[in-house]
Amino acid sequence: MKKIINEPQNAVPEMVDGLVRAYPQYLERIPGSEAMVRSDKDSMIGKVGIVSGGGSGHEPSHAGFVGKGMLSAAVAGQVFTSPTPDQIYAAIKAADHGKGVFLVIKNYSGDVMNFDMAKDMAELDDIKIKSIIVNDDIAVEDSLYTQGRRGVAGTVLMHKLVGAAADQGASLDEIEKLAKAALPHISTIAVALSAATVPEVGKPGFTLADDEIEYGVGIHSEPGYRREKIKSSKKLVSELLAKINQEQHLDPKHQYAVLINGMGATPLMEQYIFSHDLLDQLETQNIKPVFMKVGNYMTSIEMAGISLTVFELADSTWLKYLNYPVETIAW
Amino acid sequence: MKKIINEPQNAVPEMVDGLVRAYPQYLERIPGSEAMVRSDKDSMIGKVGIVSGGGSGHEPSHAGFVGKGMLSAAVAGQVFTSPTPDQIYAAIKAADHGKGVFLVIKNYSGDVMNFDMAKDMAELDDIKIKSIIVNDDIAVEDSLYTQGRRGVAGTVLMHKLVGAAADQGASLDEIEKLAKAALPHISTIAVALSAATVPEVGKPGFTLADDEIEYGVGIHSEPGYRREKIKSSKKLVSELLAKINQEQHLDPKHQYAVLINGMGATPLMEQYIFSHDLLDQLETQNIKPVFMKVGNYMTSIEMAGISLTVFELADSTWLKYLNYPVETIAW
Amino acid sequence: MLTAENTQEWMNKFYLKIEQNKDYLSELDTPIGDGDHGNNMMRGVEGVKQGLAQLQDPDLKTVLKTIAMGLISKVGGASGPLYGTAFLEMAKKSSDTQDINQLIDVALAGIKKRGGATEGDKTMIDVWSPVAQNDTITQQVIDDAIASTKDMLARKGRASYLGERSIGHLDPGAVSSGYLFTALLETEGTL
Amino acid sequence: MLTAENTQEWMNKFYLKIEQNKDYLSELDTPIGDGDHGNNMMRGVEGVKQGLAQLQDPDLKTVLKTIAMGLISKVGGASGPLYGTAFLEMAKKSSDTQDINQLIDVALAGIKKRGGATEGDKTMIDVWSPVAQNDTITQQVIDDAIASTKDMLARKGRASYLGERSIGHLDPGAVSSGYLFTALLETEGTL
Ligand SMILES: Nc1ncnc2c1ncn2[C@@H]1O[C@H](COP(=O)(O)OP(=O)(O)O)[C@@H](O)[C@H]1O
Ligand SMILES: Nc1ncnc2c1ncn2[C@@H]1O[C@H](COP(=O)(O)OP(=O)(O)O)[C@@H](O)[C@H]1O
Ligand SMILES: [Mg+2]
Ligand SMILES: [Mg+2]
Ligand SMILES: [Mg+2]
Ligand SMILES: [Mg+2]
Repeated sequence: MKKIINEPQNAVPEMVDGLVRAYPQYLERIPGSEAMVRSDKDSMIGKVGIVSGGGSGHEPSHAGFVGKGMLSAAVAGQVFTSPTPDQIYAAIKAADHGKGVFLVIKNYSGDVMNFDMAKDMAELDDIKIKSIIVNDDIAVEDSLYTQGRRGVAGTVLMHKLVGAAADQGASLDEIEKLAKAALPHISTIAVALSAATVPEVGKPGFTLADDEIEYGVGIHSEPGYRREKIKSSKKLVSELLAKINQEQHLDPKHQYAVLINGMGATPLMEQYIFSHDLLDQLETQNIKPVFMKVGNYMTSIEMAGISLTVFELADSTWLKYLNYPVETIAW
Repeated sequence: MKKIINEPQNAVPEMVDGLVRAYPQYLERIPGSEAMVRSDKDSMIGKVGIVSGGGSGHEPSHAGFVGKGMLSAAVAGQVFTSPTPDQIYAAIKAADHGKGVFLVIKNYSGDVMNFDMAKDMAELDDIKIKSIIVNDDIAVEDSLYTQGRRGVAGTVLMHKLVGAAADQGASLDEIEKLAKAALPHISTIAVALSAATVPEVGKPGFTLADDEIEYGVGIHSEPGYRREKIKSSKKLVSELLAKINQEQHLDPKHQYAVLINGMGATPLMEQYIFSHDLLDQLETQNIKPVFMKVGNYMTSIEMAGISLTVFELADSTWLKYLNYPVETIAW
Repeated sequence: MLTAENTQEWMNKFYLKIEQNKDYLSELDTPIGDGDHGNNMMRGVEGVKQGLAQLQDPDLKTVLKTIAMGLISKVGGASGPLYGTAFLEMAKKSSDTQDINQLIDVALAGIKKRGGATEGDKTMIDVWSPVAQNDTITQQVIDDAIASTKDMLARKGRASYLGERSIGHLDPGAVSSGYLFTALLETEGTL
Repeated sequence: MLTAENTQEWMNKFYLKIEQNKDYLSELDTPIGDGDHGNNMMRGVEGVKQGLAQLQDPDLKTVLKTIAMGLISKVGGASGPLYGTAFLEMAKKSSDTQDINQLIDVALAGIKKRGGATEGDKTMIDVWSPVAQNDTITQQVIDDAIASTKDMLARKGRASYLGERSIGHLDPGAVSSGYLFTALLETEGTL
């Protein structure tokens, strides 16, 4: 393991400290916790609070999206480990300004349970809580009898939507409705070229040969659906886009937003080349995205790879929410 | 070499294409070239144009900084290779709106000569040209008899300064004065954990053992000043900060801006930990930066490592320029 | 019968087992999870230790609640809320009874409710449930229960993402639960 | 004496040498540069080839200018402007003389002016200059000139960042310039 760190077990508190001190104009650490709240408190008054978070290792998620127009607070758990209820509860308290708090949770058993316990604690304080469980990763078959699909990069688009709505004064119920309506239209699928190493573990979560890739890997080194020899960018795009098409049946009559997300170690050069091939192939389906982002938004520490998120803008307000101006470190 | 690319020789044109098509609201490709100009043309009218560029592989530099308040146009050469004069000339033409064009050049023989030839071409069209040659990398001893110091991450701060001044209507002479005044106050020093692989070369520019790092490496795999076993983040900060102190003699009476720059494959987690240690150590010198950025701004493809830029804000307007709002993909 | 004293002894023994097997638990969590179960549990037993050290002459309920809070606020992940809920339920029930079998029953019910999993889903439940069903806990019962998770297909937790490929690996939470019950067995005067 | 015809032949031979040694040039550029000299020169000779193919019955000046433009617009890096300037200066001078020695003299002057380097700085100049100084170009002169760069300490170009450590490596631009002059030697009727 070759990393710019000190003691592995201090990675998260030191990271949070380095982040809030570098960006005091955006973030404030909630004392005694690894949770961060918006510094610009005035921008939260009279509005529903939006709280997200999860394990660390996905930077700039989630704290990088805290700021006017997006998240009110974010909680950073241990690396790849859901934060504990007391930390989430602290974030909820800091984000609440009387209009209730909306939680954006990724669908992992740990996150779901810890956020649930935090919700119970907050409700004892009479804070109104609603939530959405994001499960955009189409790599794994969905089923009622299993954990279901994972929450991955599409979560960032969810943050953007509900953050914009909250900033414009939407009520807690309206925000829940928006989140529920948008969720089934967000699909993500990834390809990994190399794995991430959790500092406290010291070795990579899986190993790929020098010429191997794996489709469908999750953001915590969860296994994907197929291993193959490395392919050209064009062929990677074909594979991932075919999966998206199976799920969403992309249609030129609809409008789409696209997020190309680098997993951490993949340079922008490769992400832009992937963008080129994606736009070419979408063009053959007569589709031209109306909104696009390319960069590192939901990473997996230093994993190399890319995820592709396609979001069908079934409601015309959603594009407005995506384009709504925000003041954050990383959007 | 494991990269998301197609034919290596097409990496740059495909990358430029994928970038401008993803971000049409910011960028337009200048036909027949790998140069890009601001889409929001109105914002350039009546103002000095700012043109930068260099070899590709430093994304989001330079096109990521094209937009209102920052660069007017950027030129993307082959990977790690200065762009050719005709391309730079095309960018100058697109950026010129009668008030002249200011060139931000990094101090490499190739860049200096190609920009020089482009300048000659543009002057034949009666376009007024001034320029600054950025040489912020303090890893290499400066000398009149050599190439001198390299231009690295501090270049991005130079873009920000001159871009803000231009947007506020500064004249070409004023911009040159500003750039010349700021330049000696910008110092950068890097540490590498692994090297970059140029797609057309297919193997890394240098090799470091699993536990080795190298101080002072440039952004094109140029060698640094010392190789050592990997150290803790605290110790890396001590080493780099000592170099900066040797150069700038940091003084609590002065104000400083700091840029912590990821070289491409180094995750934000490590950059934030580095930020934590840097701020701790600056504190022992009674220094608290008044402006900070942490992230991937001037990368070296997928090199792992970090550079530290310290900019002494000797003139009070410089902080205002750094904080001046911009509309770009990556600032 | 659980008492404030033997419960603290139980936790000391559990601490040592987790400390000793931290890396092994994380290794078990690598092929079918995310490799953190050992670190998660280690933070948890550290939290419990610190919490218990601050108590002066506590009653059983306070001990159990302190264990629960230590686990809930330090473990995180999936196992934190589950272990935490287990001890929280035991704390509640300890006003009525100190009988270990009855306490394990309510703990198991809490785990099932919190995580929505059931027997055969390849989770810690597949150790808690056989232990709860047997009137006398033996090392054999524990070992068999742990071993039984190997051939199961995971339907809850991270391992479920693997589908068929989860078969052939022990469940890390089952193994750490095994340590908990072995520690209990080794604690004098508990059963 | 250079003519439109033999200059095109010269470029064909230069093309083949670069094509054959592309990887070698990039390898030379790796320890003391950025590993791209072979690719840079390959793009350049491709550009020259394409430019020349479009000419119909050109005169020498047009041929030299086309070579210059091909190099300037395709090579980039440090070597592009330098090789480009060399041929641009030759093109200008070709109105006065077709004598190869005089043309190389002006080319060398152009390289020096453009890059600010001089003899002994471990650059292509250390091949151009001995070739210019000798009335008759021989393979020996070329080879000696190339070899001489090995022990030099680089003072210009990327290699200069290495200081002392640049010693012991051939300069890639000197080697590619060697190919240019060997190609010239092999071109009938040039000398
Ligand atoms: N829904 C659930 N019900 C019961 N136990 C579960 C559930 N989900 C996960 N587990 C248990 O938690 C263990 C994993 O814990 P841990 O690795 O600490 O958390 P995470 O999976 O969040 O990384 C699994 O081995 C399994 O025994
Ligand atoms: N100032 C200079 N004057 C003369 N030759 C130079 C100068 N700078 C560099 N060179 C030559 O250019 C060669 C490197 O060319 P190349 O690798 O194509 O460009 P870059 O250094 O920009 O990557 C060097 O080997 C050297 O011969
Ligand atoms: Mg985990
Ligand atoms: Mg180069
Ligand atoms: Mg785990
Ligand atoms: Mg080179």
